[in-house]
Amino acid sequence: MIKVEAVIQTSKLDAVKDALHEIGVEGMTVLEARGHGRQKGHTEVYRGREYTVDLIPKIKLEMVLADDMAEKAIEAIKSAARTGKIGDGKIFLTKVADAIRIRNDDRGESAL
Amino acid sequence: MIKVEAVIQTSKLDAVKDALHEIGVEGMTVLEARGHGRQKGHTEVYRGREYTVDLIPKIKLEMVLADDMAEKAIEAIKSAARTGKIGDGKIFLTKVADAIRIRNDDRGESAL
Amino acid sequence: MIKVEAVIQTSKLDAVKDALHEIGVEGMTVLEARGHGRQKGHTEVYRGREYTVDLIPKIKLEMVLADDMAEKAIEAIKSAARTGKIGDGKIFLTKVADAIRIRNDDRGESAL
Amino acid sequence: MTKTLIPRAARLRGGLAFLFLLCFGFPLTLSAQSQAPAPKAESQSAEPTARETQNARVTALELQVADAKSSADNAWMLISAALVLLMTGPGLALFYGGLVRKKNVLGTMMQSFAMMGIVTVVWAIFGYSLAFGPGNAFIGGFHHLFLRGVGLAPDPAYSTTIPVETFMVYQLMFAIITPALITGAFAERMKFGAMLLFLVLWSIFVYDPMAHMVWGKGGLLNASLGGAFPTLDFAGGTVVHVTSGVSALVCALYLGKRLGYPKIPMPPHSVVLSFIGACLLWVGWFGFNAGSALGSGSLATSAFVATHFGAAAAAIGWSLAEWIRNGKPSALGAISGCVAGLVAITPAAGFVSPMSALIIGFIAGVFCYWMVTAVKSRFGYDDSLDAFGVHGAGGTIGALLTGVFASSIINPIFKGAGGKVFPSGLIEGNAHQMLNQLVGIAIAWVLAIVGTLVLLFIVDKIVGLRVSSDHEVQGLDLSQHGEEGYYWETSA
Amino acid sequence: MTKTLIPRAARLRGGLAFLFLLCFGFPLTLSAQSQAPAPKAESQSAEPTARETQNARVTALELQVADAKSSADNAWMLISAALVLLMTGPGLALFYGGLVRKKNVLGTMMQSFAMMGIVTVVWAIFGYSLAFGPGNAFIGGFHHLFLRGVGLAPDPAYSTTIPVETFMVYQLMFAIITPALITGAFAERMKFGAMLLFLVLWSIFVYDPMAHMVWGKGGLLNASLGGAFPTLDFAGGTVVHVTSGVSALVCALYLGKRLGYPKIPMPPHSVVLSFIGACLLWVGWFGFNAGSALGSGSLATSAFVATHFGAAAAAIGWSLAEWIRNGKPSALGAISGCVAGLVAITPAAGFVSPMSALIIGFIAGVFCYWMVTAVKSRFGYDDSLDAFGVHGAGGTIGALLTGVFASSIINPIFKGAGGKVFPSGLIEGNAHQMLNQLVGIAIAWVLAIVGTLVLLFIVDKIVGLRVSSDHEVQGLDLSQHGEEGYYWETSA
Amino acid sequence: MTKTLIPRAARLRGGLAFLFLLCFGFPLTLSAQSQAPAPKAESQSAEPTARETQNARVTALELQVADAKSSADNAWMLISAALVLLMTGPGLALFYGGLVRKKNVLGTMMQSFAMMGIVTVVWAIFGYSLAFGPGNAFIGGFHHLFLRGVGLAPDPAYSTTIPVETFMVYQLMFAIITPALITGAFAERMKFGAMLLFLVLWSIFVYDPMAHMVWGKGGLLNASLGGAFPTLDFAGGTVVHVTSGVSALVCALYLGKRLGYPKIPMPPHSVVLSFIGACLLWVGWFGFNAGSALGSGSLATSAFVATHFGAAAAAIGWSLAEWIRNGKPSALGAISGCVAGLVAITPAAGFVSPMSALIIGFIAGVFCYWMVTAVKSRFGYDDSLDAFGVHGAGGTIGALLTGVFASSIINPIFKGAGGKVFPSGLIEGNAHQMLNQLVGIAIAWVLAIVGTLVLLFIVDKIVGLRVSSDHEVQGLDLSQHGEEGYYWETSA
Ligand SMILES: Nc1ncnc2c1ncn2[C@@H]1O[C@H](COP(=O)(O)OP(=O)(O)O)[C@@H](O)[C@H]1O
Ligand SMILES: Nc1ncnc2c1ncn2[C@@H]1O[C@H](COP(=O)(O)OP(=O)(O)O)[C@@H](O)[C@H]1O
Ligand SMILES: Nc1ncnc2c1ncn2[C@@H]1O[C@H](COP(=O)(O)OP(=O)(O)O)[C@@H](O)[C@H]1O
Repeated sequence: MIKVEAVIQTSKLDAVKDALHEIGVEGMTVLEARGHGRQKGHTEVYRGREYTVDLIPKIKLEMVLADDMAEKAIEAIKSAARTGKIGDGKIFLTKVADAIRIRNDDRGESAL
Repeated sequence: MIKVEAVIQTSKLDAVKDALHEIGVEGMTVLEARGHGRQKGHTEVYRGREYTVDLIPKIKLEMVLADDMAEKAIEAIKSAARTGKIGDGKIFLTKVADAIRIRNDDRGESAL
Repeated sequence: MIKVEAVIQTSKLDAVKDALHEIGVEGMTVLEARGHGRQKGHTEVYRGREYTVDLIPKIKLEMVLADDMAEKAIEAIKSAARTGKIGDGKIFLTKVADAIRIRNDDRGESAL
Repeated sequence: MTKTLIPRAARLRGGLAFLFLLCFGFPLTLSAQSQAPAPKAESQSAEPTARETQNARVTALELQVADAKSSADNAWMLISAALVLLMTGPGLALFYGGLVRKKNVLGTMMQSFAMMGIVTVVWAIFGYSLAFGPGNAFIGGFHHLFLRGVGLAPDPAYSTTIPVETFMVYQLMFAIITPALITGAFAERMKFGAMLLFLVLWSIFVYDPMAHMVWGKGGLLNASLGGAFPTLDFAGGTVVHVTSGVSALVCALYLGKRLGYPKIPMPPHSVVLSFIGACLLWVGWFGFNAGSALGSGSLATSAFVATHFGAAAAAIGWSLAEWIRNGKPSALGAISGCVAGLVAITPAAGFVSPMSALIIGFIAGVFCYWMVTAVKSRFGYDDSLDAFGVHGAGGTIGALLTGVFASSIINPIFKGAGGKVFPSGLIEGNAHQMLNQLVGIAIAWVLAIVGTLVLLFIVDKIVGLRVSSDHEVQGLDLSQHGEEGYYWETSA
Repeated sequence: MTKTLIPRAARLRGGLAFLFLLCFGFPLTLSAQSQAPAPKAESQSAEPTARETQNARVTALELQVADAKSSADNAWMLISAALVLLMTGPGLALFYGGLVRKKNVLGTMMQSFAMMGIVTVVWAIFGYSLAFGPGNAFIGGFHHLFLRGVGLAPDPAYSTTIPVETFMVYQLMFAIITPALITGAFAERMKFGAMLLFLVLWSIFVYDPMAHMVWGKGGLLNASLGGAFPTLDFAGGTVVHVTSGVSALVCALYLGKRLGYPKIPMPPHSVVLSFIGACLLWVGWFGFNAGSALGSGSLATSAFVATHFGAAAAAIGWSLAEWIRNGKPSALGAISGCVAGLVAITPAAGFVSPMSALIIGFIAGVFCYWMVTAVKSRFGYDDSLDAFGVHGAGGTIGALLTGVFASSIINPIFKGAGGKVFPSGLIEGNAHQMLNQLVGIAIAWVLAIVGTLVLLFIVDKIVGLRVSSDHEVQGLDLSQHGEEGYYWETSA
Repeated sequence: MTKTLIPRAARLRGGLAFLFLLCFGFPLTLSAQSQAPAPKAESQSAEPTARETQNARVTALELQVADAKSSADNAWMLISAALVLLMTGPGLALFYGGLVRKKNVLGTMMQSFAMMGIVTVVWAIFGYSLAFGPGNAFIGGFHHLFLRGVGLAPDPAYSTTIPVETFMVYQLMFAIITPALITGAFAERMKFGAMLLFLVLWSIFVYDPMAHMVWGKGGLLNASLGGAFPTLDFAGGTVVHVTSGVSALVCALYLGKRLGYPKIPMPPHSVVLSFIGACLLWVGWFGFNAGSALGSGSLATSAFVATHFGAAAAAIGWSLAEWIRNGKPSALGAISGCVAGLVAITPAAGFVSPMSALIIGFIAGVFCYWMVTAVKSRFGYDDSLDAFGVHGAGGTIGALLTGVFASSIINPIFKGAGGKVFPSGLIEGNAHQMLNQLVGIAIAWVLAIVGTLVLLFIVDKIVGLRVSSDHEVQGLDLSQHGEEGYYWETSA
């Protein structure tokens, strides 16, 4: 099994979710995050004091998939999340040793 | 070392924490998350506009453990977090290459 | 590629970010977290009812790096995040199978 | 005639219909008000002699003076009514809303807001009539059904200077907040529909009689209109706080604890909201207490000062107690203290001196702190937001201390033949008054306990009181109202 | 003279300069006020005979009575003015601010707040003069430029008891909130600069004329000063709500939908904030409606009671409709309902009986619910915060129902020779009044539509109305104001 | 007698005991109030002749008129007092609370709230007596200890129409907010206990004398009661804002910067809260300034209008400056501007024309913007929430401009023999007044600097001013009060 972690623009969550549904990926966990990278932040001014905000709100998606689903998911995410602008985000893949469904004792791929 | 990631019902955090204490698991990191899966969401209506909320608040637990602790931890989490209803969540296992304690230079299992 | 996950004191985020910049680590994702471990929590009293808060606000940093950067990053984080007090946090290392840049189809280290 | 019309219609069409029916009721109310022209200045003068002219001028003046005085008092009473509404919404709604968990914030605020709507309609139809209309020693009648006869002339029984319609709407604001106070006891676990039904019945069967007994014409406990047991209650220590607070305790016991209480921590989701609410309560309470002078004369000043002093001293009392016991004074403690003081000074304001107000407030602050900490945990009931600990306890001690500190110099309420002023309170030598206060308190307690038990039982049978445990876990906002208090996600 | 001075200067120095110029304007305004000494009591007595002394005393009394009456009414009008300001800030700002997404909260609140600043200055320079100064049937003139002649004596055309300066500042508060109401229609997508320019022009070219027609001396629709088509509008159903609500619809159509509407869910980021705002609107509205009696006599009481009853019944109406249709009444629904009721009762308060107010409110609650749900989704325009659905619809139905329920017993507005009182509304038999109401409503609709279209077109050409799509995605707070509403991160 | 009793008792029992002691003090205060029956109407007539009857009627009328006027003014003063309390809680508490980091929100709000409690008690015991009791040119005495002699009759020195007890409680509200304003300077780093001790001492040794000098009988700077250097300060530009603002600067310098300032960004955790606070400050300020007319006559109207105009113009001034300098006007800027304008107009309201108010406000807005940006960063002190930049700077410039724009037509304060009116301000030709204004300002600055330094030194020695750096990092909410402002976690 593979864990796909994707950091995307906050405004793209709905689009990505839909894209994943279409290829049959139902299970996922979503986290609010802030990102730092090539994308420049913005400055805010409070009573003359200027702050450069270089941590930009992002959405982090995590989904554990059967190996053969990984590439499909990556494609779906890419096409749905891409705006072409710096800051579109990243996808990372990691091997997962095992998965357990808490509700029943399903293990492995059947737990996804 | 193994990283145990568990996504659970928000109301089960305290129970799971206690269960882990009992088997001697102290260190863990908790994240607020929203989950998507088999569990159906709910609908909300604002001035006649209906929204289907299919991202349900969940708690994500992360703990890195010595290999021999993993199974014990899984058992503890399962028994404490289980309600039997769809949405109870998942547990994922990943191998961890190394761990460092920031306070002192402990590395490996002694850093946990 | 290696994923470096660091859980640090909330007040150390800026320092760590700067330290990482200096060694050329730009890309990272930041998450608000709560931690549990050796560090004792505190108690709060609301109308006579006492609560022990044993989940302490922490910041979780995630960055995927080329293998040769990992050690440098660990050093930078340690020196910047260390106060010497219990609760300074941990760093975990995990192997990453692949990385994709959503904006263009960069893969692998070139995507970082 | 309307009297007979209504029930039938109600039977026929059910809850929704009655509002339209009011159409028929409304010509009556008009003709009623026609009996009530506002005082107007006039000056007739037919070929006047000097004296006649002057007579005319003086007569005109007398009307104009009455008009000016009426305008002055009316201005104060209208703003006071607005202030008392401010206490319920947003005041109390925020105070309570901040104390619950995030998932219940809207449900909790809705409970107060609903009273602003439904109690108003009930009051207009017959509530006011039951509380302040002519009747017996325990309850008014249906004389003022649909506010018939409640027009723009004063009702001398209550005030000679303001339109009785002003009095009606001012009293309505009290009728609104009183049931809302109870909601603190069953927070986070009661069905919205059941809550509505219960509190409407409660306001009819508990509040209206109590208000009539203490403030209504011929009321059993009415101190200014010669009741059998003249109880001193300037602005509602017994009528508002004892009744609601004691009923709250009954509710807490009847409904039982919240799931997981006391094991699971349930800290306030936003003391900040509660803080805003408490401050608005403090400010609004000036309308509540000083407005109860029913005019802006010096009695209003006395009540205003006592109110402020009581709140301040109680905030200090509670904070000191907390500081000594926990080593830290908390913001939640300070605001809870000020509310406790405001509750306790409510019956006393307008009867006691500023210094007495400081003492009453301080005592109430410490006493209520002890009630919501020691006593509550001792007995283990889940009075979730301490409606009893603050309002029941504070109202009771306040009513007692009113009997102790009431001063005939501040307010010569007991007069004999030839205007001879009798002492008011214990310190002045009127020990007997303590008895009257006890009678008033006792009646309030009994009425509240019995009434609440019966009504809870009935409502429980009809619709059931508690939400399902699933709904309780999910929270009232989603389960009862299908909405959420906050959307913090950045993905919108 | 000032008249000629100003424009030239303006031409010369541009926007910023004019404020300093006022220095030159200000001696004039002083001399103006010098014509207006406040009534003072005096008592002359030169070797008095008994009669003379008494004459003197009576004369003195007459002045003192006038003074007392004036103080009473003035107290009420000043607090009413404060209450109406409270409606805009924080009331409306919170009501709207809570309904938008987190990233737009400050931008939305700023739109209301900006009106508190800029409309005030415009009003002082010529706005008041255009609305309430002498002029023709459609608009006032520049007689009161720089508030010249607006001093501390009453202007009998408007009130004989309060300083006209009080009247001026009270009316200013209306001029502030009216344009602010429109902002609900173009929320989350309009440039701050464009919004400023548009609303300032709107207040000059739409609000001022409408206010003049309905309330100004010689106004076409003025019912109390003998206008050609006497329209009953006690506190601004047409002037405030129809104009702003209809203009809001035009704005929504002209600017188009928000990005992703209606596909992307855009739930309120904090119904809690909106709840606070709605409660403050309710409380403030007492100043809005009862203050429109321009004194604290019994008419103020009528208006006060009608206001409260209308709000309560409408909250129930909307909630019931929602309960029936969705199975759950929501907090957002209840507060939206109370606002709808307050809107609808605005023209009627001061003309109708309490019972009629209940009916009007209930109808308005149900009607506006239907407008913002069925109608809006049917036509699919993005009136983002329902400024039209609540204010346009509520104001229109309220103005109509005023014609139906207006009662000469509550307010004998139509008088004949020898003070003979004529019927006011339809139910009393004055069917003709419905026509006048329709005329008033029609004029408000036309003026709002035409005026708004023209002004939007102009502003669009000059500065452009909408923010770029990048800025819309980023949110108004960052793109327009360079700040964020909340910093929840723990890392600070 | 009480005088001697108190200190001993205090010595004996310490802080807590004194409240109970008041029991002994309280009979005294009663007998005091007994000297003060409220004006009542009566009509005696023993076998009357026509004339006698009329005499009686006229006499009765004279009393009734006085009563009506008193009721009118009292209504306004009571609501004004409530509005000024609203400024502190929740107004200022929210304004400041929103500007700090999340971890300090309760601690910051508590600093304001604590003043509502403790200053009230001190004021009741001797504070009022020190400020407004008879004494010398610099401070009152202990004549009114325990409010002895502060009853329900007017004190002609301050007002002939309202009970002096109303005056006392109204002034109390000023005494509460003034020290609370200072807390903005040492936000996020001062021990709660030290803050309490310091501010109580400050209110005794800095505020009370200053209030006495400017407003008290025989005060050195009292313009209406013939002080040596008549300083025009209608509502507290020097007494409230200069003293608190300058003391704030001293505190900021004495305590030093917050950890990490200015390196670490410390943005406001919720501009939304600050926005609510600012709006409530604006509304409450009407009570602050217009209430300072001590009645609801036309002078109140003048002050009310000036207040509103000053706030509006200043919001525009600050926003324009920001717009020009940063390219964007911010919500925080707009609300800061309105507060700056309210501060600057405080001494001027009631002396200046509406147009002058616009000018004063605009200048203050721009000036304060420059102070909190350019000047502050130039010198690098950490006046965390700009208590000095807004109140110190705004109060000073306001006091100066009062001397410039004060107009004898708005308020003929300087009168000669036979009521001849002398010019008030510079523009009217009274250049000398600028000198008096400077004297007043200078005294306020010196008193504030010296007093604050001494008191900080003492308190620092006794309990220490700053929290430990661990506590500062943890935040005041947890370290000082053992609670948190928000619980957003879903796991509850
Ligand atoms: N090496 C990395 N490790 C973890 N997260 C990263 C890394 N690089 C980028 N990110 C995440 O991806 C987001 C977008 O990256 P950025 O470099 O700004 O744009 P792009 O992905 O288009 O090059 C960042 O905000 C951050 O959250
Ligand atoms: N494949 C997955 N990868 C990551 N998280 C998942 C995955 N499947 C489910 N989850 C998480 O587990 C939660 C519960 O899963 P769900 O399918 O709803 O119920 P159950 O686990 O009982 O089958 C989801 O809300 C989501 O947060
Ligand atoms: N085994 C673990 N797995 C995941 N996170 C951990 C683990 N142990 C500690 N942490 C995180 O590190 C933080 C600090 O750990 P703690 O034991 O309190 O102090 P220290 O790291 O100095 O020993 C914790 O709050 C928690 O967030």
